[in-house]
Amino acid sequence: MEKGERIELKEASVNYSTGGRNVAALDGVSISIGLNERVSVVGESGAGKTTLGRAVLGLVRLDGGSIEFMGKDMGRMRRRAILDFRRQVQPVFQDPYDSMNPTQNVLQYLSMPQRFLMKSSRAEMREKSESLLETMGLESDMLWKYPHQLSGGQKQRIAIARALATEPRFIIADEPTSMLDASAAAGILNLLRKLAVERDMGYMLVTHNMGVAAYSADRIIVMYSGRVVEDQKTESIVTSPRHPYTSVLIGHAPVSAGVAVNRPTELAGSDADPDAIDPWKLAGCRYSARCTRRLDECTRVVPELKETGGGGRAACHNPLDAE
Amino acid sequence: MSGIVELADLKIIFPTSRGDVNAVDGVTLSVEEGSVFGIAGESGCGKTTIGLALMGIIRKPGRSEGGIRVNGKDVSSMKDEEQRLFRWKEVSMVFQGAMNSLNPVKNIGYQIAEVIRDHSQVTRQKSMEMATELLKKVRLPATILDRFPHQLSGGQKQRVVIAMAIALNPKLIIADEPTTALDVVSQEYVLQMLKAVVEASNSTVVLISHDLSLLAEMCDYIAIMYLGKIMETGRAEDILANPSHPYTLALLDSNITIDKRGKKVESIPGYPPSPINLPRNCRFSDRCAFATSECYESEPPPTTMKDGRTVYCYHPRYEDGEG
Amino acid sequence: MTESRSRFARLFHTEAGTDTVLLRLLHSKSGLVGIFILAALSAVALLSSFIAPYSPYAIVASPYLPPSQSHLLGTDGLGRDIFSQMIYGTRLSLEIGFVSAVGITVIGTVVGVVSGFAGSYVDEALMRFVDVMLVIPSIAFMIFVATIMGPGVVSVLTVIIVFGWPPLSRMIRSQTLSIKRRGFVESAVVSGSPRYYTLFRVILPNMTSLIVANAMLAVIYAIIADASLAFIGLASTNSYSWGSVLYNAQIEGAIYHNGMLWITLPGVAIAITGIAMTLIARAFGDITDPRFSTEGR
Amino acid sequence: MSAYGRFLLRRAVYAVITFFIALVMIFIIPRLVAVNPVDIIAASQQLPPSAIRQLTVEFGLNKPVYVQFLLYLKNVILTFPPNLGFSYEYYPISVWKLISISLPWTLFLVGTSVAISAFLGTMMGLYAGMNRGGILDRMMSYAAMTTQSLPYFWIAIVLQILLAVVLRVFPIGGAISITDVSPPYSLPWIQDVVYHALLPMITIVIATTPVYSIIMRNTLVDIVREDYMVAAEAKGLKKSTLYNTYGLRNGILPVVSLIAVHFGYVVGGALLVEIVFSYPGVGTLLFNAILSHDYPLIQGIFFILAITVIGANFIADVIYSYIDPRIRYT
Repeated sequence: MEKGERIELKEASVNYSTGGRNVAALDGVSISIGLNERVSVVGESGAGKTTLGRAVLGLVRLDGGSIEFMGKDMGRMRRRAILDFRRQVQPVFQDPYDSMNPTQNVLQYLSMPQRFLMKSSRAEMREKSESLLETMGLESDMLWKYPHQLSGGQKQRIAIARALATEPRFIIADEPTSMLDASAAAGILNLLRKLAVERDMGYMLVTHNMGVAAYSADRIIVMYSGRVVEDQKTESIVTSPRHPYTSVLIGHAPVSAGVAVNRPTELAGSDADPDAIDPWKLAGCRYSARCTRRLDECTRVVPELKETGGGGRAACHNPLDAE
Repeated sequence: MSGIVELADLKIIFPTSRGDVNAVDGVTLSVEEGSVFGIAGESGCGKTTIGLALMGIIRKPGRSEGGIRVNGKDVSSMKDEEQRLFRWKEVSMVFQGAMNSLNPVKNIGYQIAEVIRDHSQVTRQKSMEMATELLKKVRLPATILDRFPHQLSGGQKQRVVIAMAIALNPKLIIADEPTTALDVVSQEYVLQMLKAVVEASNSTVVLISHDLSLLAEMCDYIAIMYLGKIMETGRAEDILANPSHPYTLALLDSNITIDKRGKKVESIPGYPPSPINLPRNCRFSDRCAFATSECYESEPPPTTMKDGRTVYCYHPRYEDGEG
Repeated sequence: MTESRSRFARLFHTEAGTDTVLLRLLHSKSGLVGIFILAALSAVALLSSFIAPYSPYAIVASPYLPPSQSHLLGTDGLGRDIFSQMIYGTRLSLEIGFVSAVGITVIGTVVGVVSGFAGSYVDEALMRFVDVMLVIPSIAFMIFVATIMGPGVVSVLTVIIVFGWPPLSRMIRSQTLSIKRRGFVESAVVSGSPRYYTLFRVILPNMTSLIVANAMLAVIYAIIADASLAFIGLASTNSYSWGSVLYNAQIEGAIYHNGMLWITLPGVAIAITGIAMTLIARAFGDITDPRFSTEGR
Repeated sequence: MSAYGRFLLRRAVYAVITFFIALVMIFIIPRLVAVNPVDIIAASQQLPPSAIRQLTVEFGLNKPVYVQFLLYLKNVILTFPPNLGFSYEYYPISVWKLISISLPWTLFLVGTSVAISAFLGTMMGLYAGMNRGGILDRMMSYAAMTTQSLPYFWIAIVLQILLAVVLRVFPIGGAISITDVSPPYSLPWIQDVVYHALLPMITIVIATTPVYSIIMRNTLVDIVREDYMVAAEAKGLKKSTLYNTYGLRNGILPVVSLIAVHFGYVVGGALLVEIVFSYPGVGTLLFNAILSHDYPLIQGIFFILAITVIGANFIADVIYSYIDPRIRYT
């Protein structure tokens, strides 16, 4: 891969105001992702993972910092450059039941990106749409189907087909399997992986499920309350997490029946009720109120995202030891 | 032996303009008093419908056939007032997605007290005291009494719902996806709480979930459902460690868990058939890797295996358990 | 696939996808009844000069005749045939109803979708204005404006349209907002869809049945508004609508001249039209409030 | 300030803005449509040139438009009672005086009718929505369709013919009997007033009850599908609890905001009903003013109606926010 073929977030921030208070959905996030990398962003609700994906897609405005695509600041792109960016970076949304227009059939749905981003002719769009369906393992007569005639798994396959229609270099998939049954989820993730390998394509898989992340990504970025807390290669983060929060997520990830689990606890005692904490009110590390390894400085100083060796980074004053 | 729940060839049918939907299609099972019984299955398999039917709730124009006996009483033949007093006093429910199962315009204290007062002659003040006690059991402070549902987090609401479910010390508690839609740490917390209150009250629990890992952790017995019918039922550890029915096998195999990273997980091929006008053969035959001609001809009868489980399959996979 | 089919589909596909608006209408029994009544009324309107036995303006008999074979509804104070006035009134009332409905629907839809789609200042400004229009008593204000403009069809149409679109625009706006949040709109945006395309080809078709249903209700709203204006003497004096027939009946004291039919029939005609329109609108299924003002806050 | 306080403040500010825009419209529309209000008056009243000149000065029409507007604002806002000018028809009685005599009748009529129909409509809608597809539900649907399709004043006329002319159960019109000499607010006086108000009230109640009941019913149909409703059923709550704290308490919210939105429409309809029954309220005053082209009176009536309806809307906002905890406790 050429140098500079990356998506780079530099101190990116996005603020929301809900219920009379301001919440930083993204709070100074700096990460760099190669266009051929298979990355997963993991976090619980409110972690900012969905906002991260939408910010990279240009669907939310940044309140601070910047996002660069192949060295160019997206905030300053003209329409032509934006269309070029859209051709190369495409999303797959969470809700397959909602991502298709009820008034359009599959052909119209698959044609739209080709029409506006590739300026394809009608015949080209038809041909391409058919071949996309074939790639997804779907019958070509599905072109005439409307969304209500399709199952969730089929719709999600078609959503992926739409994303692939412009031959993108990178896919951003936000919880693509969370609305699907487990038996259909594996199929979608396998398909995504297979396509990425075949087409030398990268992806960013946003998920709350550490199991899904570990299954589909080579690198995992863990977020908590708008900040990145850890960023490591999958194998090393699963076997030896450095941030206490990551270890909790991994400890609570689903396991196969019969596999032993060691569930790390959070701070004992009733004051550790995870539902009663508002992390945005904390001055230092936002995880500090729940953390078993809390030091005095954790409540005062925001930990920086530091190199941990082996190419990984963690934001913790008192990280776990590497194994 | 007669269990606290006895279902005899239960059918629940919802007529629609396109034909009858057989949400539950001939389920026979027995739940032993004091046990935790899991009902597993993917969306649309009828598990939630069974849960509601145990309380005598079948929304019109739906109807049931076959027997539902709970605590020795025939649920389907109850009179209005008898049924009202039976509900919650003898069977209560922890609802799926606590987000919406609380009345948005009343505070928590009122809602807990309301259940108590509608079932017994206690003063308003006494019922409030009882509500405070109940909240204590799920480790929520008394200040929650004055809060409205929209002011609570998902985990807090779910715990309020658990507190409500044990308010009248019912013999049977039905928990329908009690932790779905919660963050992993809250999930763990809510689960511990549910375990604790169940152990303290000696209630029987029917736990409905799509999450096999959760069921493995909580249940003594389990029934695996597919399209309104039980595929396999027996002791949870037997079934989850050594599945007999090809569907159970495929379901477990397709479950993405953190220990499966780097391995290939196969999804179940194909899609479930429409629940309208189901064919009178094995309903999994179309997607089954082991199907033979008899599977396409008639519905397999129940087979009891050596370890006591019941399997509805002509070709059970776990031969050692065969009777 | 042929292009013509897709155009047709785009125009008529509703939420249900393959279920076209027209099909839905024909499938519903009450919708059919509504269409039948509307067709009959339209026929009367179109053929009024053939059906009406007399000119509505001509003095053809003595004043205040009771209903009889030759004058089905009797005659008015000048000896004109009331039945003929009713027949001609059908034409004007329906014309006012449908012309106003088109105006209301176009303005209400455009303001609603633009407001909902554009958001921020545009939305705030438009909706503040709509709020004002909703709060002021519209019939009273119509009377106010019509007084100033003077009687006549043009001023009636103007005030009906000017005061008729705000509730619709509010409803279309909230519908636009909810559709805008749905995944397929973002999916169109990342597909490079330009704003006009997203608005008119992606969002708007999802509201077709809602818009059509409310256009039907706008017809009856306009007919009632016209009758109200006519009732206080603000209709044109040289043409007949059901409202002006009723107005004449009232001011000429029909109650005291055996004019029960004279005074009740215009209302019955309005009610029948209204029921037909409501039946058709209901067949689309997308209405919650027959007077399209369900928008809460 | 609490979030609730901020909500109320925002609503109050909206009400003031709305009122201001209404003022501007009352001021501008005549000037947009007709070049000069005095011309309209002059044409209809056949005034001599000297009177026209005097009127022009009185209206301030010889001054620049913005000065006219400020003058107008000063007269209607800063003066109490608002200086709305003098009626031509009833000269030298001021417009304010005429309105202050007739407005209470209209408020009485509309207020009572809306209260009755809101109560009836809510209860009927609650029952129909909780028992979807039942007899009441189906009957209500047709009743609503019919009354929605009828002008209020036509219902008034039919009732008048039926109950006042043919059956002679009620008086044909007016607010008090001419023969009534009992002192105001005495029992016989009140009886007489109520007796006269019944027919107009019945008209408005017939016209508006179905609207409220349909809204309530449709809201309930959605609410019945909510999880909390299934939960309430599962909890074995008493039927009265289900209806009151679940159905009614949740369903009332949209109805309150509908009543507010709908209020202007009802007032408009009530004006016409007043005309039918010669009820001495604002509607009849307006009708006469239109007949006699009493221009300042018409303008004054709209000023008062705008204040009334905007005020009623604001009150509805306050009630709504008070009964919806999601607004009150954020």
